[in-house]
Parts: sequence; structure tokens; C-alpha cells
Amino acid sequence: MIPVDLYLFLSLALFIIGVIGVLTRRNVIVILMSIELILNAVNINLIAFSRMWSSVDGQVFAIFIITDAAAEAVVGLGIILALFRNRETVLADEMDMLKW
Amino acid sequence: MLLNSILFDFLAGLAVVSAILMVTRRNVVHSAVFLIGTLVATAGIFLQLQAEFLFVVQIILYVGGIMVLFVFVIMLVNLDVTLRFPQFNRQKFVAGALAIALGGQVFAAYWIGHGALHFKGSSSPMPAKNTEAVGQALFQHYMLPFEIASILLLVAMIGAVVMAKRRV
Amino acid sequence: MGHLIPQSIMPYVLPTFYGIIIVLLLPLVSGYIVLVERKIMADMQVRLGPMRVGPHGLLQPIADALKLLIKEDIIPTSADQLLFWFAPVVTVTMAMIALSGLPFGPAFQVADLNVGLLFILAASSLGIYGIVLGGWASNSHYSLLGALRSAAQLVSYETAAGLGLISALLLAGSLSMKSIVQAQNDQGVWFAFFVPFGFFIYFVASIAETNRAPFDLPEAESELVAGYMTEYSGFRWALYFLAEYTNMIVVAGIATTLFLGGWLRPFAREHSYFPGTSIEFLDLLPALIFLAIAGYCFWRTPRQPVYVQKLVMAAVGALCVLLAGTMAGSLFAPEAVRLGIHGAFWFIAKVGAYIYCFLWVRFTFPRYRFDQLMRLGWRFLIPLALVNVVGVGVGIVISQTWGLSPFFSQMVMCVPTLGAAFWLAASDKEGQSGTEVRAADGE
Amino acid sequence: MEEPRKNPGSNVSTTVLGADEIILNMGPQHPSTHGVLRVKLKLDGERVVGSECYIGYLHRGVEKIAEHRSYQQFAPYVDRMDYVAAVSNGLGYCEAVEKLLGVEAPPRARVVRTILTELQRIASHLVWLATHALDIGALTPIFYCFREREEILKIYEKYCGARLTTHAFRIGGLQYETYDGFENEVKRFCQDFGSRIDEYETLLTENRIWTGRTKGVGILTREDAIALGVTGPMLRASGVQWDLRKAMPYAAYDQYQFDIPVRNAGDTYDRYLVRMEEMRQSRRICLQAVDNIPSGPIMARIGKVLKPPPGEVYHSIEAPKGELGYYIVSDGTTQPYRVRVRPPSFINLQALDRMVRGALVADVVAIIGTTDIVLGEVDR
Repeated sequence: MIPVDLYLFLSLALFIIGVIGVLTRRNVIVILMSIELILNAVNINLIAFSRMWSSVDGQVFAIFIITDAAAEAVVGLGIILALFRNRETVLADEMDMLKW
Repeated sequence: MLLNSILFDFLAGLAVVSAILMVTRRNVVHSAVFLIGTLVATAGIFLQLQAEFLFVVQIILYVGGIMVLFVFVIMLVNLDVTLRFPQFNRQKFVAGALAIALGGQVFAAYWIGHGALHFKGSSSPMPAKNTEAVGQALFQHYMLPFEIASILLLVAMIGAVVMAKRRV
Repeated sequence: MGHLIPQSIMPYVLPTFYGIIIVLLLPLVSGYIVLVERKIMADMQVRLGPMRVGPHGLLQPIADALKLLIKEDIIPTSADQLLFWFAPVVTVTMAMIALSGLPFGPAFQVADLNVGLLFILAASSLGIYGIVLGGWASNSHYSLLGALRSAAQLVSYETAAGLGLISALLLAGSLSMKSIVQAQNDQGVWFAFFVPFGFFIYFVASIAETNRAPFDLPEAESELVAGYMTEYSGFRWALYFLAEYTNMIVVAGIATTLFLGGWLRPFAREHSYFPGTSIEFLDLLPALIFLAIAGYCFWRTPRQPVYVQKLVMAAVGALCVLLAGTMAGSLFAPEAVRLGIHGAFWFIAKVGAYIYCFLWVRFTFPRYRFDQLMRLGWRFLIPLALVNVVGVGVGIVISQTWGLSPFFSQMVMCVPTLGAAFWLAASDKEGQSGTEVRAADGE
Repeated sequence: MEEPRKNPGSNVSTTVLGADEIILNMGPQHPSTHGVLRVKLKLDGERVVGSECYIGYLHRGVEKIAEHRSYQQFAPYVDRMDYVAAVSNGLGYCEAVEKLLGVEAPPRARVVRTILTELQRIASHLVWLATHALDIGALTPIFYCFREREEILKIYEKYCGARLTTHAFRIGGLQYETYDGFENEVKRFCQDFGSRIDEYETLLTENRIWTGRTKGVGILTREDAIALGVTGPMLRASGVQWDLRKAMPYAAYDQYQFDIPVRNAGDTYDRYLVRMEEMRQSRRICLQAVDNIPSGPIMARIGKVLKPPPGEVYHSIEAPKGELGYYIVSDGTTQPYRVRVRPPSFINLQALDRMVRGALVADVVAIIGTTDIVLGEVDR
């Protein structure tokens, strides 16, 4: 059986890559996608622990996280569309006015 | 289980490589494609962890739903133009270094406390009927969070409609 | 054979074998579905259809495939090379993966997962990417519009299709394709009769999901030239085509399994034996059908104009005789073999009937406009599907609480659903007049 | 690597295109622009916010050619303008020259002309219905329509040897006497055709998708239609009762009973209904005319060489697509000094922009279809 550690390392790697994406990219859509990556990394952890304890509780939490990710993506993309209509940009550092 | 191990290495490698490519590609559509790659690889890992229902949920909801939405929005906003601008912001070196430092910190913590944390490999098998077990847990033990999640989705839905509408 | 293959690989041998059969046969089958489609279209349009290549155009699909193979492969210079190459492959692969979950009979199934139906839906939901990315990668406005339409349409109608399927799942109580068929065997009635609205909703939504007329907006040829396929040619185009027809088989297979009794024979629980034997009357039907086709082929053979065509026609006739022999011979074989062969026949026959309905609809109706399509999906099908799911659930509870027959309670619950359907249709009309006002505003 | 900083106060970046707008070039090679029409559409999503027509891809200089041909020599050229209604074009030209010469075709010729022209109207409307339905996605009507059109073309072929560019009429009357059984064939066609129209209507008229696609689409108000000079079925669908066959009768139309269908909404559906009814009326005219074709000569007494007196004439007829007018100036020689054609398609196409604004891409093809243009006539 594959030790749980490996899953944790995989999850850590994806998490860090996601954080790098959030911190360095200018495009809001890529930033949102990086956040999805981070949430996904968390899911791997949860499922791995769920397997470790042979209990479905972790999977239930993962479902909640996917729900959350869906809500976040929908609202985030709605904001991006609204911003794009008004400012005609998707670059995060140009959206620094808090108004338009 | 050699086969299992090879499968894990393949899927994990696919996930990490796609994730790196996703963050580094200039073209946003390529980024989205590589994120889809990561998500599918993760779904494979879920399957390997005997979470069949989560595997299907990941594919249908995440890949088939959320990511389609992403791709849709990427195509709606005219991206050829923004491609000409630099894709990384000015703090990219500092931010990258900090993020890697964070990763190193977590890894170091794990390395130092290796003995203290005991991750046993799974011993007992998962419940045979995964879908039914998840359903039971969702609708009995986690009933309230489930309903709250549904309200969250409703709120998000209304929010998105309001956001995307041209004239409110 | 058992000692040649290591024990650990044994469980993978048969599925791999089936998988290879599917991959090899699928292009041929799709080609012949196209031929049948053209023939049916010709019949409905008072003409003959393909008649030149082989007798009655029987070799036309092979000629078409050859022509597509040797065509020049064009990639537009401004296209995104990688995704342009990748997109058709995704679509075909996902369609084939979805096919692997279908039970073509009690014996022929690549994989019987306990989340079987969800697996098929997951795989077919990934097929969108081939269309969307292909349309985007072509770097053409027609393709992009087709891709956007396709993304919106598939996501919307997946919801309706899923809700339609749930009504049958509630009755079956399982996601495994085999258990669903088994449940219909136990009930003795196909679920299409239990939940007619679920079947109707899935039928409409599945036409939309496979991009067939009247919902073929992503490739609407009179508006978007060919939609997402505009820039594709040669074999890449053929891959898209293959995927479209594979998807048709997949949705037809899902509908067959969930609503039409899968591989079960009509009247599967009625047994009327020949006196003194264990052979049933109805089990002779497949053999008789093949014999009839063979008879037609032999009757037409002397009338073919060319010697080669006579040969081909006779060969087809002989093939049908062979199939009829197999069908009849399997009656004397062990139970498992008989069920396997006859199950596959009935499954394929039902899939064919379902696809025929697709074609019929296609040649009869004009195409929807995009806003009308969305309105139909969101304002009619999805609310109706929700009402239907609730109705079916209540019906199940009623039959369990008061011990009524499940069929009767479902029929009772159909009444409110029917009312909802009429109400929704009426309110849809109001919406239509609303667009007229809007169109007038736009003037 | 320094990014171009923009003025934070500016609302619109000059380098970024309009947020939702794209330019879509429809044609000149597109399945449903009926030839080589090119429409440049400005789209907001799928909604049309502006359109521009580019024509001339099929320009052959027909009017200029006329200045170097004798009057008779030019007659075949007019068939190449509206090639799905060649007979009507020929009728208009022949009558215009006859008017210039001051002669009149004999009664028998005029009745035969009327029959052939009305058959041509049916054929032209059948082509319109077939392509229009195909544009909207109905795959089947095209084959039914072409089945009937084939019957008409067979009559033409028997009469004058050509099916499409017929050159059926001559200045002063007819070249050919009707063939044996002409009356019977026309009558049989007309009798069958009544039920055939009903067949098309069963496929389309009450169909929910068809009404959804055509009702309220491409509305052209009465005022707009008059202001833009739109004629033919499009004008009549906008509520104007104007038909040259009634208003200024030519050929033998004053002898027959027929109605002018008029509808008021001015949308695609009404234009569809008007054209369907026009086919029925054409059938009615044919049935009346074919029963009593007067006997007598088929050619007026004109010389072999035509030298009309100096002067000018404008003569117009009700072609299937609208008012088809010929303005001919003669300088007394054997060749016209100037021929100007008023093609209905060209004028009707002006209304396209008015109709497509605010519509969806799918409506654009429906509207192009309902305008019933033939590019040969638009570009000449």
C-alpha cells in the first residue's frame, strides 16, 4: 500500500504551486484557477486521510469543498465578467481602484 | 503492489507537471487545459484511494462543470489582447521565493517531527458500497452542513446572475 | 490459456479484448450508421440516397473513410497547433471510454462499475472539451461561436438529462448498469412505461447533448458554416464525426439500459414454449428477422447491374443467413451463451430504434434558435424534470406505504407531472411573445 | 520588461477592443448567403449590432453589354440576371422594347406569356421556400419543392428547349408555338400542385419551431418598406396592397381573377405566408388561362431589324421578387443607347440592415432567406 506520506507530499506540492500562481500571476482568471488548484490539494489530503481511517467522513468534507469551489468559481467569474465589461481588463494590478 | 505504485507515480507526476505548466503558461487557455490535466490526475488518485463517488464528482462537477465555466469565460473575454502584456507581476521573484520557503517550512516541520506523527498505512478496507456510504453520511450525519452548502450554492447562483447581468 | 497468462492479469484480459473490439469496430459501425441515416433521409425526401458504391450503396462508408484518410491534413497557420491536434482526440477518446461502460448484453461489457452510469456521464461530459478547445484553437469566429454555443448547450442540457435519468435511478436503486437492467427484469415492465416523463426529458436532452438537429446549433451549417468543425478537414474532421456518432450510440445505450430494458427481450417474463421443448416462440424472432433480410438480399441479387455488386449482395445475404443460424443455434446452447447472444441482439435493436427516432426528428423539424434552445432547456425541461423527480419519489413512497402496485402509483403521479408540463408549455408561449417585444425594441 | 502603464483614470484602453464585440464576415462563401453576398456583421455575443452589405462579386456589366448588342441580341442576357426566374426577366424586357416600338404582342402570345410567367413565379417561390427552409434547418422541404419545380422546368424544356435560362419570348410575341399537350400538362401540374402546397404547409406553417424562428423576426414596418422602395411579397407582407399585375396590368393579367395576399406584421412569418398564398394564386391564374388560350398568330408584325424611334421608355412587371423595371433609351439606331434595370433583389436588399439590427446570428440567415435575393440580379 502506498504510504499516506506520499499523498501529503503530492498535496503539498500542488498547494505550493497554487500559492505561487496566486502570488505571481497578473491575470485574474489564472489566479482563480490557482485557487482551484489549492482547494484540490486540500481534497487530496482529505481523501488520503479518509482512506487511512477507512471512513467516508473525509470524502464528505471533500464534497463540501468541491461545492465551495463551485460557488467561489461562479461568483469569481461573475465578478471577472462584470469587471471586464467595465474596465476591459483581466489583469489584477490594474484593478486597483475599488471603484469604476 | 507494483502496479498500484506505478499508477500512483504516474498520476502524481502528471498532476504536478500539469500544475507547474498551468502556472507558467502565458496563454490562459493552455493554463486551463493543464489545470484540467491536474484535476483529472487527481480524480485518478481518488479512484486509487477507493473513493469512486468522489472520482465521479470530481470529473462531472469539477472538470465537466466548473472548468467548462472557466473555459467559457476565458473565451468570452477577449484574451488575445491581454496576452501581449507581461503575464507575471513585479513581485514575482519575492513571491515565488516566499511560497517555496513556505513549502520548505512545512516539509522541514514534517521531517523534524517525523517520529511524532504516525501515518499508518490503511489497514481495514473501505466500505464496499462507497456511493451509498457517502450518501448515508451526507444525509444523516452531515445533514445540516449539507443544507447550508445548498444555501451557499443558491446565494452564489444569485450573486453570479446579478454580477453577470448587464443592467441590474 | 489459463496457465499462459499470470493470474494477476487474468481479470484484465477479457475487458481488454472487448475494448479492442470496440475500438476496431466503432469506425465501421459509425460509418454504417451514416449510411443508414442517408438512406432514411433519402426515403423521407422521396429520393434514393447513395446507390453507386456497392449494391444500394453498401460500400459507401468504406469509400468515404478512404477518401477522408487520403485527404490533405490542413492546420490553419494562425491556429493553436497543439490544441488543434489535441481536441478531436479528446472527443473521440472520451466517447469511446463512455462506450466501455455500456452493457451490450449480460456478457458483453468492458467494465461493470458500481458507479457505472455516473462513470459514463462523467466520460461523456469530458467530451465537451474536444469541441470547445477545437473551436477555440481554430482561431476563427465561426468556430469560436460554435464552441461557445456548444459549451453553454451541453452544460445546460446535461442538467436536464441527469434529472431525467434520476427518475429511473430512483426505481432501480442502483448505479450499476447491470443492476438497473436486472431491476427492470424484476419489475417486469420497462422503466420507460413507469416514468414516461423521465424518458421524454432524457430523449430531448440527449438529442441536444449529441448536437443533433433540431439542436445542432454548435455546427449549424446554415449559420456557422460548420461551427467548431469549420477549420477541420480530412481525418481530424472524421474523428469529430466518429465522436458524434459514438456519442449517439452512448446516449442511445444509456436510454436503452435505463428506460427500455437493456438487453431484455420484449415480454421477458412471458414464457410460451414450443410444446415439448424449452424453446420459446419469441426467441425465434431474431433469427426470423435476419432470415427476412437475407431473403431480400437474395431476391435483389440477380437485379444488381454489375457482377461485383451481385457478389457483394450475395455475401450480405450469406452473412445474414449466418447470423440467423447463430441466433437459432444459440437456442440449443447453454443458458449463458443464449442470453449473451440474444441479449446483444435486443440491446443493439433497441439502440437502433432509439437512433432511428433521432434521425426522424432531424429530418422533420427546423432548427431552434439559440435563445429558444436555452429557454426550452431552462424553462421547460429542467422544471419539468424536477417535478417529475418529486413525483416519482412520492409514487415510490405511496406504493411502499400503502402497498399499491408500483406501476399504478407511478401512473397516478404522472397526472400532476402532466399538468406541470401543460402549465410550463403555456407559460413558455408567453415567453415567446416576450421575445417578440424585445425584437421589436431592438429595431 | 516594464509593463506599459496606463492612466488609471482612463476607462477604455485604446489597445483593447470592445469588450463583447466581434466582427463576423458572412460570405462571400457561406452556405446561406445565397450565392456571393457578403455581409459584415458586428456582433455583441450573438446579437447583431450592425451590418454592412458588400456586393459586386458577380458583376458582369449586363447593362453595359446592352449598349453593344442589338435589341434582339440582348434578350438572352436578361435571363442571366435573375436566373431562377428567367422567364419573368424576358417578359419584362420584351414588353419594354415593344412599348418602345409601339407594337403589341398578339392575344395568343400574351396569354401564353402569362401562363409561362406564372409558372415561373411558382418555380421561383419554390426555390425560395426550399432554400429558406433549409437555412432555418428544415432539411426535407427542399426535395419536395424541387420535385415540383422539376415539373415546371420540364414544361419549359418541352416548350423552348432550355430549362433555366430559357429565352422563351421574343420581342413582338413568341418564337415557338406551344407544343402538343401543353395545355394538358400545365393543367395537370396545376391540379396536382394544390395538394402539394398543402403538403409544404403541413411541414412548416403550424410547426412550433418554424413559427418560433420566423414570427417577430426581421420586422419591416409599412413606412420603412415604402421608404426603402421594397417591392413584391416583402412589401405586401408589410401591409401594402401593391401588385403591378393589378395596378398596371400587362400581358393578359386584366382577364383573370386573382387576389393579392396581404399581411400586416411584416415579419418573416408573414412573408412566408404571403409567398405561399401567391403560389396558390398563380396556380389559379394558370388554371383560368390554360382553359381558353385564344387562337391566332403568335408574333406581331415587326421587321427583322429593330430600329425604335428615338426616345425613352420605362416598363416594369411584377417579377416573383418584386418590381422588375427596364428603362431603355433609344437613339434611333439598332442598339439601345442605354439600358437600366431596376432589379427587385437589389432594392429589397437595402432593407437587410434595417431588419437584422437587434436580431441574432441565426435570424440573419432567416432574414437573408426571406428577402429572397438572387445575386445575379443584385450584381448584374
